[in-house]
Amino acid sequence: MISLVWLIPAFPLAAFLLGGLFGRRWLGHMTGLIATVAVGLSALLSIGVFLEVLGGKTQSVVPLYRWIAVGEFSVSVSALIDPLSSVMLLVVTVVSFLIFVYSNGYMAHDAGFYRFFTWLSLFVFAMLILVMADNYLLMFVGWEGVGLCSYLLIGFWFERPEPYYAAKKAFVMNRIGDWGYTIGIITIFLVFGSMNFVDVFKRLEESAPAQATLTLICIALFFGATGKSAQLPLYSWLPDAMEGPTPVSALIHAATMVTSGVYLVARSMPLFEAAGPSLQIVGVVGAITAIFAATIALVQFDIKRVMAYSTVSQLGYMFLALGVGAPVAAIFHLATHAFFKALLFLGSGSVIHGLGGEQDMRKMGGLRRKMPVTFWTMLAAGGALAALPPLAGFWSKDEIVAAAFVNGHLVLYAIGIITAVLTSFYVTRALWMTFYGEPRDQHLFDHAHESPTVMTLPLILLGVGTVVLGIAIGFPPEQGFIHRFLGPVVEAAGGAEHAPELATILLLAVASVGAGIVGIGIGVLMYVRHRPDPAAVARAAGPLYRLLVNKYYIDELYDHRIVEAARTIAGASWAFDIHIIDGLANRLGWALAMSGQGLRRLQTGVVGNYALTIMAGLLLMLVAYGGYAAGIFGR
Amino acid sequence: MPVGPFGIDPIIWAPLRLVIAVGLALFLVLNGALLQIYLERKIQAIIQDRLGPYHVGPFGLLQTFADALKLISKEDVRAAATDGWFFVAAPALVFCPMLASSAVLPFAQDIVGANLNIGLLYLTTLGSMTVLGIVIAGWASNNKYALVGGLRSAGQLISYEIPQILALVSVALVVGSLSMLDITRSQSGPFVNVLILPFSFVIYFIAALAETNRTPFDLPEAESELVAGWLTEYSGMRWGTMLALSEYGNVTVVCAIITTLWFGGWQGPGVDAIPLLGVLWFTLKVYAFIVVMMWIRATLPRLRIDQLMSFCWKGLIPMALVNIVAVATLALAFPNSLVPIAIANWALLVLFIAGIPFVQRRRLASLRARARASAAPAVHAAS
Amino acid sequence: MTVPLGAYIAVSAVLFFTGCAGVLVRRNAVVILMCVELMLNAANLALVAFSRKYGSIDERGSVFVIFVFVIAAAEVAVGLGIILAAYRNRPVVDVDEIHQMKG
Amino acid sequence: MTFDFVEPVVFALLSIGVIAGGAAVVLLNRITAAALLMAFTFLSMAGMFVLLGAETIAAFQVLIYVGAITVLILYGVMFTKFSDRPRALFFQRQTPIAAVFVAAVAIPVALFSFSFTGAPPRPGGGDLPALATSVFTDFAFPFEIASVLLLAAMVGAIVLTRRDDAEEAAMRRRR
Repeated sequence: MISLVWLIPAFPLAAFLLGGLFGRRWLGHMTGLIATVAVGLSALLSIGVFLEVLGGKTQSVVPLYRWIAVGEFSVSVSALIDPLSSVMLLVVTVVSFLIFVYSNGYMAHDAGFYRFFTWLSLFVFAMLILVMADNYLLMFVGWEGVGLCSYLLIGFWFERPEPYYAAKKAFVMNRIGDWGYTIGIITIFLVFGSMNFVDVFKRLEESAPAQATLTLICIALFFGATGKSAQLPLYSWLPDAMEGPTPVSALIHAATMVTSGVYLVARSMPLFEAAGPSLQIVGVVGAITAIFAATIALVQFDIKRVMAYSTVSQLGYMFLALGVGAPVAAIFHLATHAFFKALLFLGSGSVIHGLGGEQDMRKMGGLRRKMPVTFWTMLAAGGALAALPPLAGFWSKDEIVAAAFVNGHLVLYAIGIITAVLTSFYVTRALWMTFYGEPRDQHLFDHAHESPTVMTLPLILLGVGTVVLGIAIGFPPEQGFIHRFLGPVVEAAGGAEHAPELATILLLAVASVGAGIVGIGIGVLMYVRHRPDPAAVARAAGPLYRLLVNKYYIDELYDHRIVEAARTIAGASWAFDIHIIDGLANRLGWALAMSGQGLRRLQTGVVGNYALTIMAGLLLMLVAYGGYAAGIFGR
Repeated sequence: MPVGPFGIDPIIWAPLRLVIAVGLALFLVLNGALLQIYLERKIQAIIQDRLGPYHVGPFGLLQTFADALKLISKEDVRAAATDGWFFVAAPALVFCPMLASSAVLPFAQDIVGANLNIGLLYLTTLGSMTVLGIVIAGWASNNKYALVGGLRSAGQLISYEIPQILALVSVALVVGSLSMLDITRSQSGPFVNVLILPFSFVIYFIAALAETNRTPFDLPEAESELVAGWLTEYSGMRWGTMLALSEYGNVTVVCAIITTLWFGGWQGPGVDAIPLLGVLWFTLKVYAFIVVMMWIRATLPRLRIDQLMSFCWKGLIPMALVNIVAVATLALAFPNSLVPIAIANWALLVLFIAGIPFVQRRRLASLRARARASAAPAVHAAS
Repeated sequence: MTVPLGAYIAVSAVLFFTGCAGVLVRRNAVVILMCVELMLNAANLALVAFSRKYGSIDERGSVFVIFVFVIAAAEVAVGLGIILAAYRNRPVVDVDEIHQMKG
Repeated sequence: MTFDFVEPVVFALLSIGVIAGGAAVVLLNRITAAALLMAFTFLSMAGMFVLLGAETIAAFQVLIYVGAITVLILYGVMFTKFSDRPRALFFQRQTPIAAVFVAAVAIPVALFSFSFTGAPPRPGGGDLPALATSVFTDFAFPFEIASVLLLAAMVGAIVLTRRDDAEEAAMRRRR
C-alpha cells in the first residue's frame, strides 16, 4: 500500500488535467463528479496508508524519481511516510473529500463550475505534495502550489473587484512569507548540505551548527509559516480571503492550507528544539495572534469573517502549542480544528446558500426552524470551538493550555484562557444571531430553505467527526492514542513533556471548561437577555470598539507605511532605469545607427554583389591556406 | 570446368542471359504493346456489348499490326512553331526509361537482365524520369492544350510517385531487400506478399493507375478537356512511340512490379523442375493485371484534376504513411513473425474501404450545401 | 589501369567553379538556381569520391551526400518560390533588376 | 582478355558530359535548353557515382535531381515567361571582376586537386546497407533535422507562392 503512495496525489492531478483540458467543452458538470471520485479514491488510499503506518511501518521513504542532481546538490522526488505525514494525509484527503461532495451542491448553479473543481483538484494535489514531501525543496513546490491555488480560488469570482483584490493581497503576503521560507531552505542546504528531512535531522544530531545559524533558519522558516498560516504580522490576507467561495474558505483557509505552516514547524521540530529562543518566539507570536484575532472576531457582523478571525486565532493556538513544546497537541488541535472549523464554514455556507448569498448576521436570525440540520451540526461545531466536553475541540485545546501551564509558560497560559473566554463568547454570539431570536429580515427569512442532501450529508459526517474525534484519539489526556502514535516522531528528544499527575489535568480541564462556560454565559446574557445590551456596550467601549471594528487599523498601517515605501523605492529605481540605463542604451544605439548610415552603402541590394563578396572571401582563405602550406606566413 | 544453370559454362551464360533478358523485355514491351492494344479494344468492345475489331485477320487479330504499319508510314508532321530539338527529344525521353526499367525485371529464376541489389530504387528512379519527357513534350509543342496537359501530367506523376514509393517501402521493410530476385525468392510457396501486405498492394495499384495515366486517372490525354493533352501536336510514329509503346510499356512494367512484389513473380507450380516455366507464370500474372487495368478503364469514369490531386494528397498519402508506420512498428516489435503485420494490414484495408462511403457522403453534403448557397440568390434574381 | 582519385576531384572542381561563375555572371534568377544546383552536385561528387577512397566501411561521406540532396531540394523549392513571388510583384527575373532591398 | 580499358573510357565520356553540360548551363541563352542540359549533367554525374560504386547515391541522384528538381525548374521557367534576350542583357554588370575572381580561385584548386593520387577501391557489394546503417544509427538525429528542414521548406514555398485572397478574388472576377 505504501508503495502505491504516489497514487494519492496522482488521482487529483488526473482530475485536474481532465477538468482543465476537457472540462469546458465536454465534461461540464461531470467535472465535479470526476474530481470528487478522484479525491475519494485518494482518501481511501490514505486510509490504507495510515493503517499500514499504524501497523508499525514507521518512516518509509518512497522514491519516485531523481529530480535535480547538481554536484552534491541532489534532490529526489520521493514521499516520506511517517505517522505525522500519514495523519496529515488522512485529514487532508478526508476533509477534502467531504468538502468536494458539498461543493457539488454549493457550486451547482455557478457558471465556472468546471473551473472551480479543476482548481480545487489542483489544490489538493499541491497540498498532498506538500504533506508527503521528504525534503524542503519538494515541500516548497507544494507550498507554492497551494499558494497559487488559493490565489486562483480566492479570485474565483474575478468579475467583482473585491475577490480580485483579496486574491492579489493573499498572493503578495504569501510571497513575503515564501521569501522567508526560501532563505530558510537555502541556509539549511548551506549548513547541512542537504534538504532531506531525515538527513538534515541526522546531521543535526551528529554535529549541531552554531546557535545563531539555527536560530536564523528557524526564524526564516517560521516567517514563512506565518505567511502561509496567517499569523502576525502576515495574517491580514485571511479575512479578506473570505471573498472566495465558501467551500474554498472551508478547505483552503480553514482545514488544510493554512495549517501547512503548523505542519512545517512540526516537521522541523528538531531544528526548533535545537535552536533555543526560536520556539519561544513561535509560542509568543502564536499567543498574541490568538488573542488579537479573537478580539477582532468579537465585533464582526459578516458570519464568514467571524469564522476567518476565529481560524486565525485557532492557528495561533496551534503555534502556541508548538511554542510551549507540545507539538502533539498542536497536530491534534490541527486535526480536530480541521473538522469543526470546516464544519462551521460549511454550515455558514449552507446558511448563506439558504439565504441566497446573504452573509450579514444582522439580517439573519431564527433560522434554526428553517434549517435544522445545519443548525444542529453547527451547534456541535460551535461547542467544539468553545471547547465544551466531550466535543473534539475540548480535548485538543485543553491539552494546549495544559501544556502551556505544565511547561511553565504561565503568561501564555493566561492568554490561552482569556482567548478561550473570547472564543466561546463570539461563537455564542454568532450562533445566536444566526439561528435564534426573531428573524430580522422577514423577506430573507421567508425565502430561506434547508440545503440539499448533497450539502447536508457532509455536514452530518463532519459533525460526527467533530463529536467523536477528540474522545476517540485524544482520550485519556496526555496518553491518548495520538500521543502514542505521534509522540516518537515530533516529541523533543529530551522528552520535555513530562506527563503531570491526574489532579492537575482535571484542574486544568475544569479551568478551561469554566472559561468556555463564562464566555457562553456572557454571550447569552448580552444577546438573549440584552443586559447589558450589545449596542450599549459598544457605545460605552467607544474608541476601543471602533479600534476592533477597524481591525486595529492594521491594513491601513500596511498601506501607509509599507506600500508607500515600496512605491517610493520603485519610483527611484524607475528613474534610474530611464535616465541611466536607457540613456546608455540610447546613446549606444545612436552611435550604432550613425555607423550603420555609413556602412549601408555596402548594401547594394544586388544579390550578385553579395555572391561576389563570398567569392572574394574564398579567395582570401585560399591565399592564406596556400601561404601557410608554403610556409610563407610561418607556421 | 564449372557448370552454370542449364549446364552451360558461366562465361558463356553471363552474356547469354543478358540477351535472353533483353529479348524478353523487347517482347514484352514491343509486341506487348500491339497485343495490349488489341486486347484493350476487344475487352472494351465486349464490356460495351460491341464486336470490336474483327475485319483484319482472324478475330481482327491483325488490326493493330495494320495500325502500326499506318503509323510508321505516316508523314512526320511537325508544327512550325514547335521547339525543334525538344519536340524530337521528348518521345525518346519518355521511351528510354521505360525500356531501361525492364532490365531488372526477373522473368525467371536466372533470367534477369541485371540483378541489382537496389532494383526497386532503380525502377522508381526510371519511373520518375518519365515526367521530364512529358513536361518537355508539353513545352515543346508550343500549344496551350499541350502545355496544360504536360503540366497536369507532371503534377500528377510527381504526386502519385509518393504513395507508390511508400507502398514499395513497406514491402522492402517486410522482405528486407531491394533486389527483385530476393523479393521473389522470399515468397516461395503459397504465402505471397499480397496476403501479408494487401493494403500496400491496393495503394500501389491505385497509384500505378495514375502513374501510367490509365483511367480513372488519364487526365493528361483527357480528350474532352484538352484535346489530347501533351500528345496534341504529335502524330505518326512519334505519337506511336509515346503513346502506344511508352504507355503500354509502362503498364507492362508496373504490372511486372506488382507481380514481382506481391504475387511471387515467376514462382508457381513446377518452376523448380523447369526454370523456364517461370517465364510463363510471370507473363501470365503480368497479363492478368493488364487485363484488370483494361477492365477498370472500361468501367470507371474519369476524375477531375482537383479530385485527382486531393485524393492523392488527402487520401492516398496519409493512408500510405499510416501503413508504413504500422508495418515498421510491428516489424520492430515482432522481428520473427509476419502475422501481426498481416493482421494490421488487413485491418487497414478494411478501414480504408469502409471509410470511403463516409468521406463521399460528407463531400456530397458539402457540395449540396454549396449548391443551395449559390442557388438561393439566383432564385431571388428570378423572382 | 584505373581512374585516379584526382581525376574525380578535378572534375568536381571544374564543375563547381563553372556553377560558381554562372552564379556570379548570369542575370536570370532561374539560371542562377540551376548553377547553385551544379555546385551542390560537384560537392556531392567530391564527397562520394573521398568517402570511397578514405572513408571507413560505413559510407560516412555518402551520408552527407544524402543531406546535400535534402538541402538542394529545399533550396530549389524555396528559391523558386521567392522568384515567383518577386516575379508576381514585377515581371522581371533579373537579379540585378531586383535591388529594392539596398540599404 | 580483360575489360580494364573500359573504366577510363567511360569516365572520360562522363566527365566530358558533366563539364560540357555545366558549361552549357552557364553559357546557353535558352533557359529550357539550359535546364535540359543540366538534367544531362546530373545523369552523367549519376554515371560517375555508379563508376565509383555508389549506386544508391546514383539512384537518388536521378530520382531527386532529374525527376524532381529539373521538373521544378522547368515549372519555374514556364511560369516566369522567360523570353530570350539580347546578349547585352545576358551577363551581370560585375562580370569582368567576377571572372577574374573565379579564375583566381579555380585554377589553383583544379591544379591542386590532381595531387590526390591512388584510385578509389573497386566497386563491389553495393553501398546500400552501409549507407542505411550509418544514416539510421549515427546520423539519425541529423536525418530528423533534415526532415524538419524539408517541412519548413515546403511550408515556406507554399506561403511564398500562394496568392492572397484579394488577388484570388480579383482573378476569379477576371475569369
